[in-house]
Amino acid sequence: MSTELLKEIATCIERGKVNAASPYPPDMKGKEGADELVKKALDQGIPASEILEKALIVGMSAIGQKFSRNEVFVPDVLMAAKAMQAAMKHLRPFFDSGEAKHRGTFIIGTVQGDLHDIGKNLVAMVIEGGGYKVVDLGVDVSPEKFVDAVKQNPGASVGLSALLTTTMINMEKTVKLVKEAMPGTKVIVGGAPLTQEFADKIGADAYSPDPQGALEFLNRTN
Amino acid sequence: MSTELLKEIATCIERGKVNAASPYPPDMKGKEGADELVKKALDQGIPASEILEKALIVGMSAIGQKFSRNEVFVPDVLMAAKAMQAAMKHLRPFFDSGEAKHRGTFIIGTVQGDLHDIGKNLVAMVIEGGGYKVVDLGVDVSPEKFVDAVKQNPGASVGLSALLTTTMINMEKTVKLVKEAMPGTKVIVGGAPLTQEFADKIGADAYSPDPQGALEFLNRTN
Amino acid sequence: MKKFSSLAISKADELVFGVSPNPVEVKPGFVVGAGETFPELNYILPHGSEVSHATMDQVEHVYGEMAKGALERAARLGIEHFVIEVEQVFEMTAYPEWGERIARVTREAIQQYEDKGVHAALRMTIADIRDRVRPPRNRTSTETSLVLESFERCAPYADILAIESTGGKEVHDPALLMCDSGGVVFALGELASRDMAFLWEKIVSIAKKHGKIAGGDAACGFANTAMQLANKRMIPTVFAAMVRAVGAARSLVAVECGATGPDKDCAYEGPMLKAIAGIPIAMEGKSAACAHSSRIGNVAMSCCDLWSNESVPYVRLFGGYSPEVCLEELWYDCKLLNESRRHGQERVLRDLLVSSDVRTSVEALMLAPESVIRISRAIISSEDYLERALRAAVEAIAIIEEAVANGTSQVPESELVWLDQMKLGLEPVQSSSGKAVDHYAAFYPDFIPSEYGL
Amino acid sequence: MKKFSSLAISKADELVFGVSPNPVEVKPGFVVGAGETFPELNYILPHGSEVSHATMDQVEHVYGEMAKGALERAARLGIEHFVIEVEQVFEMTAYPEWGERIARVTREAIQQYEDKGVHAALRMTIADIRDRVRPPRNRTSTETSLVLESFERCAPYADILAIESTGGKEVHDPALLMCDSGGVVFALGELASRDMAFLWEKIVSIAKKHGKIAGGDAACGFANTAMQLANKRMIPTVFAAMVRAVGAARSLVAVECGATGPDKDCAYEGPMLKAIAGIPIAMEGKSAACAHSSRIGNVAMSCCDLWSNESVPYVRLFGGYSPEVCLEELWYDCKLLNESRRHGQERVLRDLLVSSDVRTSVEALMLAPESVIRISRAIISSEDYLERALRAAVEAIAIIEEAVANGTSQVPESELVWLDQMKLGLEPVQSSSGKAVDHYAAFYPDFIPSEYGL
Ligand code: B12
Ligand code: B12
Repeated sequence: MSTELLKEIATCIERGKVNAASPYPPDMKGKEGADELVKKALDQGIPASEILEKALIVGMSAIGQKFSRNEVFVPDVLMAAKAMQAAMKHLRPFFDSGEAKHRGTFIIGTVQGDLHDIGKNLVAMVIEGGGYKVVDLGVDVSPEKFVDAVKQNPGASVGLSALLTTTMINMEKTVKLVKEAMPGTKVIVGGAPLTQEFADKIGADAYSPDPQGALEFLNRTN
Repeated sequence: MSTELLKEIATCIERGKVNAASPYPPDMKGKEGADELVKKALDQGIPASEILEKALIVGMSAIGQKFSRNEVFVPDVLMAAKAMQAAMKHLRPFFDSGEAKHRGTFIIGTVQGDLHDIGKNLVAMVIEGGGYKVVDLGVDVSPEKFVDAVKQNPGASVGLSALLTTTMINMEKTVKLVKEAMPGTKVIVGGAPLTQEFADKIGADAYSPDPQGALEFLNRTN
Repeated sequence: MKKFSSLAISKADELVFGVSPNPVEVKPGFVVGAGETFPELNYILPHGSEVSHATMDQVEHVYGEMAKGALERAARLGIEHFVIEVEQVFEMTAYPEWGERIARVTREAIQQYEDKGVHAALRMTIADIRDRVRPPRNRTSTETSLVLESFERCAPYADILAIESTGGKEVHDPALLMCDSGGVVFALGELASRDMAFLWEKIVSIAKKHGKIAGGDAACGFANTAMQLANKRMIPTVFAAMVRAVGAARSLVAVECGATGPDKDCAYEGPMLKAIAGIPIAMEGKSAACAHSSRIGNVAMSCCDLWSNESVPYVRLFGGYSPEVCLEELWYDCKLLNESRRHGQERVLRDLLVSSDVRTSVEALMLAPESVIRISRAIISSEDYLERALRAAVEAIAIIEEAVANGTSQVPESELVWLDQMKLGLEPVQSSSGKAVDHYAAFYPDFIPSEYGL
Repeated sequence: MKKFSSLAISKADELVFGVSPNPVEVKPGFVVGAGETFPELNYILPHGSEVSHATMDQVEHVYGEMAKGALERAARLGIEHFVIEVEQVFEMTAYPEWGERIARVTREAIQQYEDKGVHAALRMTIADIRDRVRPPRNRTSTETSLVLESFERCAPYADILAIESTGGKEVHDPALLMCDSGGVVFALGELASRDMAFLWEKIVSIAKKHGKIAGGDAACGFANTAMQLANKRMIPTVFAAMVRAVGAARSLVAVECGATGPDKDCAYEGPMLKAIAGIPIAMEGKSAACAHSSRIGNVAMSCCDLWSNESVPYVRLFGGYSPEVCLEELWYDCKLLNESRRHGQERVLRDLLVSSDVRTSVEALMLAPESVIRISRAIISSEDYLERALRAAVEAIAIIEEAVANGTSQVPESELVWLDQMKLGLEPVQSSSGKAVDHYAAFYPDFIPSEYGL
């Protein structure tokens, strides 16, 4: 039954079961994973788009919701993302372009002078999980680099992260240059020392204290 | 000996010994005070100006310095001020005008919406002790009242006090109106929630966390 | 009106944090004074905020954010019970509908967290704006009715009602700056007490009508002001210490009118009220350093039932916004207190809290359990307002003198002379009450006797 | 290089605040670890400040103001000894002359208060900017020489030198997010330890040259990060607890290279260092809520010798500027600790501090004296960096499992499965060290083995 199989795949995604060889999660040890099952589904003739929508997205959003409710942890989500990747490997050839299914592009980086990237990486992960293409520029990113990225990805939104009170200030310049180079670009900022007031002051379009907020913002504006 | 007598008067001022009837300070109980001794000095033909400079000002600045060094308390200074008043009663007729000796005029008040006045009163007292005429407008003073007072006292400096974070904001308007009505008027602000940055932001000329700072500012600008 | 003639707690050993003879259930299931100490969090708008018609929407929003931030932290840390105090600023009382909006938005935030296991109680503290008129017309001004209207409007959203009333302040302020001990006794014992009797009868009946708790009325504008002035070395600490004792005689009036506690945090006279009337009390100390410096940061904790930060402006720190940060700190303090009780070590901890401050401060000495009992006993030894305030002053001075003699509390050299001055200063109130009025009316002409029923 | 094979403190009962087997005189007459606990104050520029050529004059001014404000408060309250920690921000290390200016202005402020009876010591913590290059070239980059130059330039003005080095972070960060326990052990045990050996030999020789104290190097970017992530429920608290234990194995390297303490506050592995090496330690907890939320606010105090606020941005509060406020709070905490020692009650107080946190947090459990001794013993049972980190991890997991079984510490349901995962994850490091390198180089390709001498 194809519904059964799709359910199984969704479970593999949600539980982060990559393939038969993977020891995670321990209670699924030895069983087939997303890798094998997606191949099987294609072999059975289930359309790629159906697998994507009824299994992969279902599994990812299940884990995403659990994460929002604090029922699971980041590694769970990361494992799910790995299972997703393994699955997408088989599906990608069936879509015109790997990007066709993206809801939009999100350029993210930690601003100049700042090396903190754990928060930024989490944001990137959640946004990616939300169906966006993420261009991660890394840490200590100059305003100019952001501008280049925006030019290369017309229509993309931008996320800036800063954890230091002394680097927050670099956001202002970045926002300015990005908006000059590509008017209409939406910029969202975040990081522990930031506030809505600061975001307003420097002319950013949004501030969010967490990745979920960033995703909601993108969903609203894309 | 006139120097002896002047020294005695200075001591009465410094110790806050008003007159013979006053029980303060206890160790001078029954002795003559500033009141009697200044009269005696005038009777002996010592010039009023000499009494003022060599006794009154000497006594007041002695207590003022002790206060700055935290060796005495506000009541000591207040008692000294009372003794000073008692002494001035006799001297005033000898000067053309009671204000002749003033170094300048200082208008002070607590801003609109704010009823805290202990700090403001202390500032007023110290400024008065420093040789200025003080016009105290009280508490909950509207910007318009400050403007009226400035118009009535051309050349006066203005001090604004605020203790509430919600009334600080009223300083901005006051500073603006005062400076419009009488350009060049120096305004100093103070009170627990204030900062130098805030003072800068609202266009005040100075901020001081204590009365001494206000006095120094007036001495610099008058 | 009820007067106390015996102490609810008569042994110093029984004056301990977390328990009071007459616990109060501030909301269903949340009882203060029955064995546990809870945080009381107080926060206020950021520096430079304006409260006006134009800004009220934003102000209301910020109050909502402040409450939610604190409640979210509580949920995370597992803080089941705490009190949020909203101390109104001037404008919120002057425009009672504004105060009501703030009370409502806070209550709504609290309700959102009930099913997350956080049960917060709301204390609404109305601003005493009667003092806006100078000399104040405490009974007959529009301000008086605005204050009462504010109580009425906030009561539906609040659990506890409170105020820091200012009656007598027009005499107390100059008396304080002159270190006139008699003037202080007169202001607090005669004027403030009479004014509180006038006011609290009304507050209690509003609370009753709405089924809410009439908390208390701390002598903030008096004892706390004295402490601030002493901190800045404007007046001697021995004088400030005495004011605290006298303040207790005044603040008892709220309880006599029917207030049940938890008492307000702001003036530290709570321990006497707990000893006399057995009500639970809020106190503030080291974790209120954000609001003011003190010399009584530890001793203040020794018999609290609620532990407060007094007031913090809303600012962003690395660890979150200031209200959340303060709540977390208060909670850790409470955890230690509560843990000591669980292990039967509460007296050991209490004594350490007391002795760590008392050695170097006579202001702290006033709050040592033995002193509290002595001052409380002095207060109930008379039913006359002025007389009991006077006896509190005399006892306080005696306690200080003994401590100085025994070397148990250090007093700076420069202050010693003031002990005699303070005794001298009491002379005018040592005569009969009627004469005292005349005496002080001459000295401090800025009060209107009829506004005190005199 | 010295390796420890026995514990300086082998009985849990002897692990108490205020005393350490090897006290350190941080400046003449100011000895840490000899019976008293002192505040360590850390402050930083206001949010949104810029540090650049254009602003350096202003930045220097603000640092002067922050120091003077705190020192003035100390003078008022009678705080004779405390430590000021200046934790450099990035730019101050990147431009070592800027860092030097900040060190100098702080030293000058301290000197102004010497004859007012305030004797503050200055800890200069250099920022580890080597991590600016990705993947970091910890031994060969310009950043490495800037870090060392900063130590040289600041040493003349400082009393204590410190850093929170970041070696191994490029592996630790992803391992943390994956909750890969073996990756954490490898990052801290192999990479970080080797890097610290490289770095600390140099820091100790700079300190010696200038006659200053080589303090220590906390695993902030590792254990503290883990705690933050656990606070935000990103990773399980059981995992964060384990990271703390492993961090201790890493941070011991500084001491092996000659650091004498007081250790840095930031990662809470100090108690293990105190037990193993007998050095005095700085800790932070509830009074560092301004810097971050935690579940270990009280237990962290239980064996500190310096008590720190971690970091507060310069803001105005009612009670003064934030550094003054924090200092006052820390001081009250220290007063209580010191008072308990005066009365021989320090163990009672310590046990209350411990038990008030341990019941609800396995992160707190790691800092309970018995756990500290067990983990410390596990660490010294091997001389091999990787092996001792592994043993610390195994011991930590065992401690947690026992506590869960006995019900002494609560662990959320959702975390229980992670204990098994963590044990599973250790497998790759349980084989020999050489193989571990290959294994993790494949898994976390973003580190350069030669930069660790591998
Ligand atoms: C005393 C006091 C009162 C008294 C006021 C008595 C009086 N006549 O002034 C009473 C009880 C009436 C009162 C009322 C209120 N208060 Co009040 N009060 C205080 C208290 C305890 C002490 C203030 C004080 O006198 N300090 C001592 C003096 C000497 O210091 P100072 O005023 O700072 O002045 C010094 C310097 O600032 C400077 N200075 C002052 N003015 C100027 C001016 C110039 C030009 C210069 C150069 C220098 C300068 O020099 C002075 C001497 O060194 C503070 C607590 C605190 N931590 O400060 C709260 C406090 C200021 N009050 C507060 C509040 C909320 C109120 C009320 C709204 C309370 C209520 N719910 O009813 C009302 C508001 C009334 C109103 N609209 O003004 C809050 C303010 C919070 C906020 N957001 O702003 C505080 C901080 C208490 C708290 N909750 O933490 N208060
Ligand atoms: C981990 C850490 C480090 C690690 C960084 C590791 C890494 N790869 O990122 C290391 C050790 C390298 C480090 C170095 C330094 N650090 Co550091 N560090 C921390 C620490 C402990 C945790 C930060 C963290 O990862 N939090 C967990 C993540 C998940 O939270 P987050 O970053 O806030 O991200 C969340 C949100 O903010 C949001 N978010 C983040 N970015 C974005 C972006 C967008 C668009 C959106 C919408 C949302 C969003 O979503 C995330 C998930 O919820 C903090 C302490 C603290 N209380 O925060 C100090 C802290 C930030 N560091 C500090 C300092 C001073 C430094 C150093 C200068 C220390 C030194 N002396 O060497 C250097 C500076 C290096 C540099 N130039 O950047 C200070 C900052 C003080 C200040 N004035 O700014 C802090 C506050 C510690 C302290 N002293 O109190 N640090």
